[in-house]
Amino acid sequence: MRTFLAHVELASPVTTAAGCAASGRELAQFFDLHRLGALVTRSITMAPRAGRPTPRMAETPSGMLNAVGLQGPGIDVFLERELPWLAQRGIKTIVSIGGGTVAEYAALARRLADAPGVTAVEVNLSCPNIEDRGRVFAREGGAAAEVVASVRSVMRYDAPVVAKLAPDVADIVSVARACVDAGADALSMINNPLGMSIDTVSLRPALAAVTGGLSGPAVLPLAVRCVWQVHSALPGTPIVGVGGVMTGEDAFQLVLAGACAVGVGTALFHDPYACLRIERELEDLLRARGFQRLADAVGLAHRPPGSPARHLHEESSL
Amino acid sequence: MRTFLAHVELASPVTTAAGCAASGRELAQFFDLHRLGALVTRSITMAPRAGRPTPRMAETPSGMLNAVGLQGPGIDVFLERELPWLAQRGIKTIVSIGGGTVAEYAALARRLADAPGVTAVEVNLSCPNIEDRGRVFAREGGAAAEVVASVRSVMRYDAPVVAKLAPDVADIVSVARACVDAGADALSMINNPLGMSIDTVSLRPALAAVTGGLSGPAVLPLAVRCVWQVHSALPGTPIVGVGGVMTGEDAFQLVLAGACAVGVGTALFHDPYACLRIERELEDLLRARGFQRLADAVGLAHRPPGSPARHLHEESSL
Amino acid sequence: MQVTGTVLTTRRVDAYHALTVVAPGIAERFRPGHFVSVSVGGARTSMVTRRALYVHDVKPEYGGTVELVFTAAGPGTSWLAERRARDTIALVGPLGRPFPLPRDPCHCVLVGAEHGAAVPIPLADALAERGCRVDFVLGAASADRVFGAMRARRMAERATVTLTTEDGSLGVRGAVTDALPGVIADTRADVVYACGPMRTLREVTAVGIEAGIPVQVAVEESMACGIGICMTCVLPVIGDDGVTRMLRACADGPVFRGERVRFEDVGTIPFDALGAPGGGARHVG
Amino acid sequence: MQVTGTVLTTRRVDAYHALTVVAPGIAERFRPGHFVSVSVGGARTSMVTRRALYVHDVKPEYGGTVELVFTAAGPGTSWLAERRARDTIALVGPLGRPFPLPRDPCHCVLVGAEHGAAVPIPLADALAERGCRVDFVLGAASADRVFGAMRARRMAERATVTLTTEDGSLGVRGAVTDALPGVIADTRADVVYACGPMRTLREVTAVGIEAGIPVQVAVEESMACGIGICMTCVLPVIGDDGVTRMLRACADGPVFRGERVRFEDVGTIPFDALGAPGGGARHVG
Ligand SMILES: Cc1cc2nc3c(=O)[nH]c(=O)nc-3n(C[C@H](O)[C@H](O)[C@H](O)COP(=O)(O)OP(=O)(O)OC[C@H]3O[C@@H](n4cnc5c(N)ncnc54)[C@H](O)[C@@H]3O)c2cc1C
Ligand SMILES: Cc1cc2nc3c(=O)[nH]c(=O)nc-3n(C[C@H](O)[C@H](O)[C@H](O)COP(=O)(O)OP(=O)(O)OC[C@H]3O[C@@H](n4cnc5c(N)ncnc54)[C@H](O)[C@@H]3O)c2cc1C
Ligand SMILES: Cc1cc2nc3c(=O)[nH]c(=O)nc-3n(C[C@H](O)[C@H](O)[C@H](O)COP(=O)(O)O)c2cc1C
Ligand SMILES: Cc1cc2nc3c(=O)[nH]c(=O)nc-3n(C[C@H](O)[C@H](O)[C@H](O)COP(=O)(O)O)c2cc1C
Ligand code: FES
Ligand code: FES
Repeated sequence: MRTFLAHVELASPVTTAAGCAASGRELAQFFDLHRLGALVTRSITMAPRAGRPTPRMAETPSGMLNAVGLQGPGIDVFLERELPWLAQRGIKTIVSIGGGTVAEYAALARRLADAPGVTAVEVNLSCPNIEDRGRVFAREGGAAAEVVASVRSVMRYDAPVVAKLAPDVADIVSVARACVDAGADALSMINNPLGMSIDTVSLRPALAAVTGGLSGPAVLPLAVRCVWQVHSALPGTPIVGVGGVMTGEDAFQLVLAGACAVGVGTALFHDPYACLRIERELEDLLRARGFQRLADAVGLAHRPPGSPARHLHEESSL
Repeated sequence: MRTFLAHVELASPVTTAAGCAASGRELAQFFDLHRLGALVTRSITMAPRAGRPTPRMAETPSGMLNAVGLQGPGIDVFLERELPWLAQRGIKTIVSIGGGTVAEYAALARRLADAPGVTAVEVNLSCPNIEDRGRVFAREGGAAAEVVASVRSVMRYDAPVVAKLAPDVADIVSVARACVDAGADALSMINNPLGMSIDTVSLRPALAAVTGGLSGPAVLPLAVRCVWQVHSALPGTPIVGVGGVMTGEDAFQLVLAGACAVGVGTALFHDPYACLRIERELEDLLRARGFQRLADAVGLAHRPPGSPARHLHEESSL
Repeated sequence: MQVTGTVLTTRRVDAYHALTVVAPGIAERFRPGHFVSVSVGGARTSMVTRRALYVHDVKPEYGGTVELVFTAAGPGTSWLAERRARDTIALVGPLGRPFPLPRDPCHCVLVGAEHGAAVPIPLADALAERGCRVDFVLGAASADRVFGAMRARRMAERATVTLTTEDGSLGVRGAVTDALPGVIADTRADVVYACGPMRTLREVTAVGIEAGIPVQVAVEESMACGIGICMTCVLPVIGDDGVTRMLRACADGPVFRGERVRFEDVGTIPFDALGAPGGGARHVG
Repeated sequence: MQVTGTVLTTRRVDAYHALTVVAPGIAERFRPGHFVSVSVGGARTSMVTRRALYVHDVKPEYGGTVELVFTAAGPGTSWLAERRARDTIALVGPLGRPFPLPRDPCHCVLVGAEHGAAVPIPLADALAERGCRVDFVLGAASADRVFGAMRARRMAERATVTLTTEDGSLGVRGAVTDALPGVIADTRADVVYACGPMRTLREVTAVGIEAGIPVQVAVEESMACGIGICMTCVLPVIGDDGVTRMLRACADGPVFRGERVRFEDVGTIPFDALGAPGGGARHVG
C-alpha cells in the first residue's frame, strides 16, 4: 500500500518511530526491512552518547515511560557503520537528528547532506535547548522554526525535512505552523509527552532520570487530536502520525485524522512484527470500508457530517 | 486520615474530582458523603447549561474521553437546591466554578462569598476565554492569574481559592506560579488533557464535540509529573493531585510527588465506592511503610537519593 | 449496590449469550426495567468503563441470581461472553428507574426488539401479577436474534405473541412497528411498553400516539457510569412543565414516557432546551 | 521468532510456578542462557511490556516445549501464574546470547541463586555432553526458593551439589558465595557459570577473580523489549579495547564475562564510559 511523504514515495505507510528500532539490524532478524515504509533511525547526535542511567523504563497503564537519553553512537560511527548497512540494502531510511543548539542541528544536517541512503531527515525537536536554560525546542515555535530553517537550508533539496513535534504545548498548531513556515516539508507527531512514575516501595521516582517520555496506547488520543488539529489548520502539509499505534485500527484513526503515514514505536517492543501486522490490518480495514487508495482516507474524518462518502462501495484495488 | 488543604482540615485526603459527582445525591445512595475529604462539585456556571450533544463519551486505552460541556443547573439553582442539601448535612463542599470571562468568574465567586457551606472554591481554568478567541485560561499564565486574582479578591477570606490547572501547556510551573502569585491558596492538577478518538466504522470523530478531555489511568503519569514539577518549584503550596487515580497506590504516588489531597474522578464511574476504597488502600500503604501521618509522606520522593527516611520503622498511628 | 457476583451458568441462546450470576442484593431489589453495570476485562484491563446490561430475569436460587442476555458486540461484551461458571464479575445495580406499573388491571402490549426483548419477559410477570392482559410483539433482524419467543408463548396463556424479522426468517417479515398497530387494535390495548434500539422506540412511540395510548420506553444511550454522575448519557426529554431538559438515560431513565422523549433531536441540544447555547436558558443568572 | 504457544502443563514447585509451553521453533533453537519474552494480561490488557523469563528446559514432546520457572512477583507474572493447560501465550525467543561452552572438557562450577537456579540445569546438560565435570551451588533466601536441587543431584553423578539458604532452612546457612570458594577449591574448577540477582553475580565474580578463574554471568536488568531496540536494559561493560560501553543486557547479553561487568557502577553512567556526559566520549564529532 503506497503513500507519499512530501514527494517521496513509500512502499508502505507504516514506518518505525524514531528511537524504537536501534540500528535496524535488530529488527532485520525478524523480517525484511524493505517491507517497512521507512526505517526511522534513533535520533543521531554529534557526539556518541551513553544516555541516562538505569532504570530507564517504567510500565504505566497502557503505556510506558522511557528515559533513554538518546544513547547512540554519534554521527561519525553512524555514517561509518549504521547508515551504510541500511543504504547498501536499499532500505528507505529517515534519519532522525537531535542537538542541543541550532548550530548542532545544522552541523548534523550538513554531515547528512551528501550521505548516500538518506531518504529524509526528521528533526527531533524534543531536545533541551542548552542556549535557553534547557527548554525543549518543540515547546516554543520560534526555537523550533530556527532549527528547522537551519536544517532545511543545508539539507539536499530532494530530501524532505520532517519536523517532529511534541504534545506538551499549549497550542500545537502554532508550533506546527512555525515549522512549516520555516521550511519543514512534513511534520511528525507526537513525540512523548513528559510523564513520571513513583515507586511506592522505594518511595523514589521509578526512573533514574526522574521524568520520562510517555508512550504506548495511553497517548493515542493525544496523537489523534494533534494530527487532527494540525491537519485542520495546515491541510496541505504531510503528517506522519505517531503515538500509541498498536493495531491497524489505531493507524486508521490517525489516517482519518490527517496522517499520510504512521510511525510505530512501543508496539515494536511488544511485537517485533508490529509494523507488518499493522500495515496488513490497516489495508484490510481500508478495503473493508471500500477505499481504493490510502490517500482517499487521509483526513477523511474532517469532511462535514452527512457529506457523501464518495469513495465507498466502489471496487477496491489497494 | 486527616490532611490540610491550606488552613482547612479535611477528614480524609480523598475528594471527588470536579464534575464527577453530579450534585452529590447520586453518590449518597451508595455511601455516607461525610466520609469524603470533600465533595467537589461540578463546575458551576452563571447560566444553566445543557452541555454538548451526544455522544459525549468514548473509551480509550486505560482511559476515556468526555465532552460533557459543563452541563449544569447554573448558579441560581445550585444555590437554591444543590448547595443547601449539602450544607444542611454538613458535607464539606468545594465549589468548582467555570466562566467565559474574568468578570463571570468574579460574579460567581461573589454569589458564593456568603453562601453557607462553601468550604473552598476551586477555579476551573480549563474554560475557553471568550475574550481571547476561545483560548483556554489555563494555557496562559496571565489569563489564569487574572481569574484567580478576581476570585480571591471577592471570596470570603477563610475559604481557600484553589486554582485547577491543565497539563496542555509547555510549562505548568509558570502557570502555577502565576496563579499562586495572584493569590491562589492551593492548586489542583490535572484537569483533562485534550484528546480525540475517531470511530473507524462511521469514519467520523467519536465525540459529537470532536475533541474531548482524556481521563483515567492513562493520564496518571502526566498528573504525577505535574504535581512533582510544581511541588518542586513551589514546595509551600498545597496541591490536590488529580488524574487517573484508581487505587491507593496511585494516590500514594501523587502524595509522594507532593499532593496533600487527592481527587478521584473516572474511578467513580467504575466503582461508586472508589473514594472510600482508595482512602483505605492509601492508609494501609502508609501504615505498611511506617508513616504516622499523611503529612510525613507529602513530597517525600523529592528527598535526595540515599537520604535517611526518618519517618520509617517508627510506631504507626495514622 | 456493588456486588461481586459468581457466574452460575453460561449458555448461548441463538445469537445471544446468557449469563446467570449469583447477586443476592441485586436480585432482591430488581424491578422490570432495571439494569446493571458490569466491569469487564479483569485485572489490569485497559477498559475503564463498565457495560450496561438489562436484567432479563431474577431467580431466588442461591439467595438470588440475575440473568443477563447480551450480544458480543465489542471487546467488553466479548470478554463477558467468555466467562465461565465460577468466574466472578463485579456488578453495580439495580440501576435506573424501572417501568411504572398500572394501578388497575389493563391491557398491555409489550414490544421488544433485538436484545431489548430481554426486558418485556420479567415485565410481563409483574403485569400479570396485577391482573393485566399481556400481549407480546418481539422482533429482530433475523430469527436467531429474536429473543424470548418461547418463554413469551408460555406466559401468554390468555394472550398473543407476534414475532417479526426483517428478513422474514421467523414470523412476520418486517419490523415490530409493522405488526404493532394491528396488535394494539386486536387487543384493545391500554398501554405499550417497549425496549429496543432508539429507532424502534421512536417508531413505537409514533404508533402509540397514533393509537392514542401511552407508551413507556426503556432507552439505550452510551453510558460511562450508569449511576448518574458522569452526564454522558443524556437525551432531550420534555418535562411536566413543558421544558425540554437534557436528562440522564441512566438515572432519570432508562424508562421514559415515549411522547416525552424528543427522539428526532437525540444527539443534539435542541435550541429550546434548558441551558441550550444562545438562549434556551430559562433561569439565566 | 514469535510464536503463540499452548500451555501444556502448569505446576507449583515450592515458591515457583512452572509452565510448560508448546513452542517448537523456540525449543529447537534453544541454548542455555537464552530467554524468552512473554506477553501478559491477555486481550485489552493495560500491560504493554513483555516479561523476560529464562528458559529452564526444553523437551522434544509435541515438536518442542519450553519450560519457564518464575515467581509471581508483580501483576504480569501473577497473570502468568494463573494460566492453565490449553491457554495460549505469545512468546518471542529464543533471545540473548547463550553461555559460551568450553571447547575442551574442563571442570565447571554452576551457581544459581533464586530463580536464576533455573538456568544452570540445562547448561549442565550441555557441559556434560562436552565431557565437562559439573558441580552445583544453588541457593536462595529459604528452602522453598531453592530451585532444581533434586534435578541437579540426579545429574551430578560424578560431582557435588551444594545448597545454601539465608535462613539455614536447607543446606549451608548463608549465600551461594559463602560456599563457592570451597567448591572451587575442592573441585579445582576451571570456570564458574552464574545466574541470579545482580548482587550475587557481583560477589560470584569477586570470588572468581580471587580464585583466578573466569566467571560467566547471566545478568538481569529491567527490560521493555528484550530484542535490543528500546535501549532500556543497559549496563556498563568493559570491551576488549578497554573501553566501557553501555551494553544491552538483552541483545549484547544476558551472558557477559563477570570481570567485564562494572557491577559497582550498574545504575550509573560511569564518567569514563563511551559517550558519558562531559567527556567520556572517545569519538566526538
Ligand atoms: C440501559 C442499557 C441496557 C442495556 N442492556 C443490554 C442488554 O441487555 N443486552 C445487550 O446486548 N446490550 C445491552 N445494552 C448495550 C450494551 O451496553 C453495549 O452493547 C455494550 O456496552 C457494548 O460494550 P462493548 O465493549 O461490547 O462495545 P464497545 O463499543 O467497545 O464499548 C465501548 C464503550 O461504549 C459504551 N457503549 C457502546 N455501545 C453502547 C450501548 N449501546 N449502550 C451503552 N453503552 C454503550 C460501552 O459501555 C463502553 O464504554 C444496554 C445498554 C444500556 C444503556
Ligand atoms: C533475561 C531475564 C530473565 C529472567 N528470567 C526469569 C525467570 O526465569 N524467572 C523469574 O521468576 N524471573 C525472571 N526474570 C525476572 C522477570 O522478568 C520479572 O520478575 C518480571 O518481569 C516482573 O514482571 P511483573 O509484572 O511480575 O512485575 P512488575 O514489577 O509489575 O513489572 C513491571 C515492568 O518491569 C519489568 N521488570 C520488573 N522486574 C524486572 C526484572 N527483574 N527483570 C526484567 N524486567 C523486570 C517488567 O518486564 C515490566 O515491564 C528475568 C529477567 C530477565 C531480564
Ligand atoms: C524507548 C524510546 C526511545 C525513543 N527515542 C526517540 C528518539 O530518539 N527520537 C525521537 O524523535 N523520538 C523518540 N521516541 C519517541 C517515539 O519515536 C514516538 O514518538 C513515541 O514513543 C510515541 O509513539 P509510540 O507510542 O508508538 O511509542 C522514543 C520512544 C521510546 C519509547
Ligand atoms: C465526565 C467528566 C466531567 C468533568 N467535569 C469537570 C468539571 O466540571 N470541572 C473540572 O474542573 N473538571 C472536570 N473534569 C475533570 C476531572 O475533575 C479530573 O480533573 C480529570 O478527569 C482527571 O481525573 P480522573 O482521571 O480521576 O478522572 C471532568 C472529568 C470527567 C471525566
Ligand atoms: S451514564 Fe453517567 S450519568 Fe448516565
Ligand atoms: S530490553 Fe530493549 S534493548 Fe534490551
